[in-house]
Amino acid sequence: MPANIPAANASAGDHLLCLYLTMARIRAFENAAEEASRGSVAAFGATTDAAALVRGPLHLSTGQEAVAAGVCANLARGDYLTSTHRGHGHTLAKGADTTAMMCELFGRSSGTNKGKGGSMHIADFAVGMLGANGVVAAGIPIAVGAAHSAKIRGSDAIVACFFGDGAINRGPFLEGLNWAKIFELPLLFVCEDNRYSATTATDAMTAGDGAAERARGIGLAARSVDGNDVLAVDAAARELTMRIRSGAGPQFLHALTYRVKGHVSVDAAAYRDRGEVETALESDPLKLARERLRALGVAAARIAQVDAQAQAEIEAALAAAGAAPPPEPVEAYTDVQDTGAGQWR
Amino acid sequence: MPANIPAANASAGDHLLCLYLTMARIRAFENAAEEASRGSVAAFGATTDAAALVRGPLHLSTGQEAVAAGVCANLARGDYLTSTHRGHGHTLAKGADTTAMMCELFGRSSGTNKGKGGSMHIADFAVGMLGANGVVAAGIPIAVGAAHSAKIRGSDAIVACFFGDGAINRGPFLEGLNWAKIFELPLLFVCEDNRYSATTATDAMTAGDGAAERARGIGLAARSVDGNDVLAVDAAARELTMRIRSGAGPQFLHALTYRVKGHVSVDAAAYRDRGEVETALESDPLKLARERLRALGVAAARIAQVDAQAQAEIEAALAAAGAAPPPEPVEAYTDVQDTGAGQWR
Amino acid sequence: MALMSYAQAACLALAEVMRTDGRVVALGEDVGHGGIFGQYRGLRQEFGAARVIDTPISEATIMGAAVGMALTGLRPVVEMRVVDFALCAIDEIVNQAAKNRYMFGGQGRVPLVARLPIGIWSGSAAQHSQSLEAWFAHIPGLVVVAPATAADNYGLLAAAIRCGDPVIFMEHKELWGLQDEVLPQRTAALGKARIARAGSDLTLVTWSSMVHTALSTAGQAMQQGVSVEVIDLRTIWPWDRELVLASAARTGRLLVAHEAVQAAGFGAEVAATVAEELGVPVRRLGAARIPVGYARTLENAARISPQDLLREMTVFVNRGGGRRSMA
Amino acid sequence: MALMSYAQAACLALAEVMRTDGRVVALGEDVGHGGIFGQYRGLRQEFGAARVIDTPISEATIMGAAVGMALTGLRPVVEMRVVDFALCAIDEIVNQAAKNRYMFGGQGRVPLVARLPIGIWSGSAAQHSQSLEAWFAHIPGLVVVAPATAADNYGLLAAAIRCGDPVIFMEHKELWGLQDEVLPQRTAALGKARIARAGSDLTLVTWSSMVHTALSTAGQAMQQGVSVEVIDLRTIWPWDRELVLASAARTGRLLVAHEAVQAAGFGAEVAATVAEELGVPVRRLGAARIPVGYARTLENAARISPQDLLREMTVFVNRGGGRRSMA
Ligand SMILES: Cc1ncc(C[n+]2csc(CCOP(=O)(O)OP(=O)(O)O)c2C)c(N)n1
Ligand SMILES: Cc1ncc(C[n+]2csc(CCOP(=O)(O)OP(=O)(O)O)c2C)c(N)n1
Ligand SMILES: [Mg+2]
Ligand SMILES: [Mg+2]
Repeated sequence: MPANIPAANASAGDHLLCLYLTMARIRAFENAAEEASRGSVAAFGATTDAAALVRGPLHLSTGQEAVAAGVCANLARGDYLTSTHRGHGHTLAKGADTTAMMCELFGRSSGTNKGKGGSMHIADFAVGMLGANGVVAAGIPIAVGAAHSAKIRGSDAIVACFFGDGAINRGPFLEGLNWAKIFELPLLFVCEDNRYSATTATDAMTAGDGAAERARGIGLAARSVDGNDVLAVDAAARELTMRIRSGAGPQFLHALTYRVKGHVSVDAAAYRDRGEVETALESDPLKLARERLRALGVAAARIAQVDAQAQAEIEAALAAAGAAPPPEPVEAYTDVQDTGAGQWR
Repeated sequence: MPANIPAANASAGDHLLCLYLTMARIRAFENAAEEASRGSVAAFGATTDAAALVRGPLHLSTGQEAVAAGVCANLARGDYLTSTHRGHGHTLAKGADTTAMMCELFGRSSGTNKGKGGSMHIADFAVGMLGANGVVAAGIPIAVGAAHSAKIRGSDAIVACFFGDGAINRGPFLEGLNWAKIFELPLLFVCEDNRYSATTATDAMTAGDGAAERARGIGLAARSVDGNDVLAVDAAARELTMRIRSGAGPQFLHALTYRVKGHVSVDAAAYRDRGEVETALESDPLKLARERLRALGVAAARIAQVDAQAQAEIEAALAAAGAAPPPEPVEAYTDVQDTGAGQWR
Repeated sequence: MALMSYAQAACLALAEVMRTDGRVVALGEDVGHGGIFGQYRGLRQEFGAARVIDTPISEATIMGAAVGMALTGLRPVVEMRVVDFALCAIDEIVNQAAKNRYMFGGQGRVPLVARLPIGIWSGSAAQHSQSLEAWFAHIPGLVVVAPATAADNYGLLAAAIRCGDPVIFMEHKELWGLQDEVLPQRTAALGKARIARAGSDLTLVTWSSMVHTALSTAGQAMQQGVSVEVIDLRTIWPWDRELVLASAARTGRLLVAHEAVQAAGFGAEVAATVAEELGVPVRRLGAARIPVGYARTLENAARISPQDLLREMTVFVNRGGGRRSMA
Repeated sequence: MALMSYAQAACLALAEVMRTDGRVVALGEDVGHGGIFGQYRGLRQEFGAARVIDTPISEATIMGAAVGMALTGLRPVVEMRVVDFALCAIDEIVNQAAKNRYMFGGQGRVPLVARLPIGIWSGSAAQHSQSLEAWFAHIPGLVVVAPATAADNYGLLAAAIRCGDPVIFMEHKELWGLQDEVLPQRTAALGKARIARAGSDLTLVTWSSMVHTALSTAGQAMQQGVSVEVIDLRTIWPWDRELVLASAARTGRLLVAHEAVQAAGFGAEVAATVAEELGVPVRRLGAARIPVGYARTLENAARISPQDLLREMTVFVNRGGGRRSMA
């Protein structure tokens, strides 16, 4: 499916509706994935159920959809993106196929990764989505390399690099920003700040005034934005990507949002105040967008239609994934390496 | 030998003379080590001479002595220090024994490290000097841990952590500063900026306004100082260590100096302009200090006496090291680990 | 004697040591809330935030800071969650923790325990499933432990904290819930293996989660007339050569099985040693040299199944240790 | 045919590939000034700063960026100076470069060459002297190469750059100045060992710098009536099992010698395989499990001397492969 890039001449309502569809699709996708993952993994005291269709740790971006939608609306198909363990939203927003993604989560050979990656490694290189990553901050140097490569090859592709608020305390954050700046690479850093790193409130673990200030300390221009307001994210990303495309070098976007769910699907997040979550839900990005759409005069029925379209896509994806066959065991030995691959013990 | 900590009630001249002795000792020590290391290592096109008394890469801090002397004059024996591959100066300034250090460089069992470490791993735990390090920036997390430990143990020791301008581009720099700040540790970070990282002019590799600005971006208070002016370093370090001792948390000092010699003793530094070096030599820290001493009314003879004292110490160290026996081969198997140590192949 | 889980046994060991030794602290991501597997549950409440330290996501500095703590009078227990993330702290483990005592001529010591859980954790794919014990066995200065039971997780963790040198402590991610009887105050000795089942036809050396597969499979082999002696190695370095050599000399055959990739795995060390010392037939069974895939079929291809193990044991004994194909 | 040094041979290979393949770039610290061992000499002048890239001291990002470059159409050659510093980039090698192709189901490939020089470099002590080839052999997705001669450094480096998957290319730090005849345009094949000297009593498998010790020692052994076949493995993974097994089957004895620590070294893999497949007597000679010390006496204790090797060969052949003590 094509990424939802609003047409340049779209009305304000159509523009937002286009972004809203991306968010609705992510929300529906993750709700379905969560449902299919019950009992998927042992952690946080949960026990596993071998029957779970979606296996392993499942990190949901519920409540953070506006960041993915707003940023990716400003990326062309040929642009690149690197992501985190919480990457469904980025992948969908970059235009990956919903069915192929659901097949991947179900561990099918028709999945984006042929069943080899699952949620934590979701990727669709065909749309420039170079991969989720199970290692915090590990996508940063890869994004730097992709941007350096574009520069060397004289390509006009730019790169968007998503990471969490917890990732700014790992070394590659410093190294990657420094590198991007000295080589003036076409790279948009996006800190998707959902205020938590697993069970830990990130604030207490972070010295200084946060991601944007830290980026400035390394010489990058940085902007902060309300990450639940998809139009604000979109506008900021538009400005920053335009700067990058005009050769201004790397830019930094700090998007403040909130992790509505637990760290992984089995995490009840008992370590935080329920009230905090309820307050956060009041600024749910889909809810905000719907209010804005109504204010822009978009009919409730058109919004409902978009919701239904997203839901239908996911139902179709679920059906296809449920019916698709798992990889043959022999596929475990492919794509390891050409020289000296696989089978040898 | 005791560290040269000027007495609180010393006259300005005596105070500076005390710092000058430390610098003279470092200079004399490194000159002697360089002499003894001719042919020590193959790199930069040099071939080795198996007869070299000091083996392996030798990193000299010639021209940077004021940083070590000025900072360490504000450390008590019980305070800790971590260093870099270029650590002779820090170790001497912290009060390590010159003879034991020279023995170490000569690979004798009477060396500070029993001949196991050599120049790159010079250390004297007895005076709180927790080690030079062959890995750039690796001393930073260790210093952080030592400071965290002091805090946990309720000790009043503080820690000084030296690193180069090149090290601020490695991940541990970010991680360590962040950690020190969130736990408000008693830790003085000292960036000893000699403008080079091996053959590379660091400036071109460093985004932003440099070490101090970067530290501020992570929430630390930071000061810059002329690293060739030992009184300026001493004054800055006094202020910062006093703050640390009063519980103000980690502080950052950026000392600007110049690497007069090549990266290692065999490096002729052909990659840089000879004129640059000559200009730098005009602000040699020992030369500056001598001028200041004269201006403070200290007699030339007293200065010469200090120079002679330093030189005599080094001569004695050289003689002792030359005469000391090398470790027995069996010592290769000691201090590996207690459980499952050594000999087993 | 109490029935408890592998995770609870670790908590108990740590709590007991922390009660009697004020130098012991625990640090890592999310330890304050009990650890995501419950392996630190209750410790923050008992010992406070100064000793059960939540850290930023800074693996290199977690490990490096632990070295600095250990050098200056503390005994840190470091949590890395999975060995895969410890790859972000390898310099600190290998170049700093392991070499410090030696490099500085014994001036300092680094009594730290680094918990680096290993193993396939269902559906977690390539970056959360590795077993890298062979790496650490190769590094002078490190002790390497891989407990298979709750009792050993209790006893060996307590011993590791008291060791005085850096210990790489490798729990298995799929054993956290495993329950068995733990005898408090009984610390196990580092470096001592355990004959988990006696037998006469074949010595099977294994460790960690594979011990359980080995025990159940050995029962089935017995029904086929093959008597297998199962040795739970428990400590990978120093490994209990005496016990293994004595057993292999008795049975005349050695099989080493482990979940880790077979190529350059620790099984090669055991097999090579037995071949060198005794000249008896040896075989290894480890994982294919492939990353762990996500889909169940792929993940299973990266596992050693009970059937694989049973076949290997019976064929080995029946054929008398001859060649096998290079499949 | 030209006489050149091991370092020059690498320069030549890289220059030739860069001339014909615009996708090839080199990056690392100090490569712009020719590399501190001269292994990049002249390349900046010929190919410019955009393709011979000086980087900050950021090992993790050097390696990670190379992964991103490789995924998007370049073929990076990464300089790490010594394998010891590559420990600051292990996540990027093991979790990213090695697993990328597999984890993402073959969507991308990572054609990079990581130069990680190994070996004792006189007087450089514990943190600049390691030989860690066994680590990388254990990781699915990696090819591991360790050339012993200038000719092979030329031929294998060219082959590694063309490989298409990540190659860990381990030059030896004490071989930079070694000179031999290089035949331009002759790329060596990855995975193929070389019989460096034919013999009939004993197969000696080795690689990297130890090949030279083996060859000179084999000459001495011959004078004592022991005929040694020396195999230079050249590629550690995939290693040339066929050649080694055929030789060991012929000579009836296998000795593996390497500079790396013996415990869990790659020699264990070779010895275990030969023991499994052939049942012939095997032995290993690797370094003691100690860090490399600085003083010459200590450093020598961490080396395999020609005398050690000669003794091992002659005792092995004369005693017929029996036990040895566990000294
Ligand atoms: C290097 C590393 N350390 C630890 C982990 C375990 N881990 C997975 S996600 C996570 C929290 C990450 O927080 P943040 O970067 O804010 O991303 P978020 O989960 O909030 O999206 C942690 C600690 C990991 N995957 N990688
Ligand atoms: C992690 C790591 N990378 C590379 C090196 C090789 N190296 C040794 S010193 C050095 C330059 C360090 O520059 P700087 O931090 O400014 O210290 P200086 O040498 O100027 O004192 C380099 C690159 C190393 N020792 N460790
Ligand atoms: Mg977060
Ligand atoms: Mg410098």
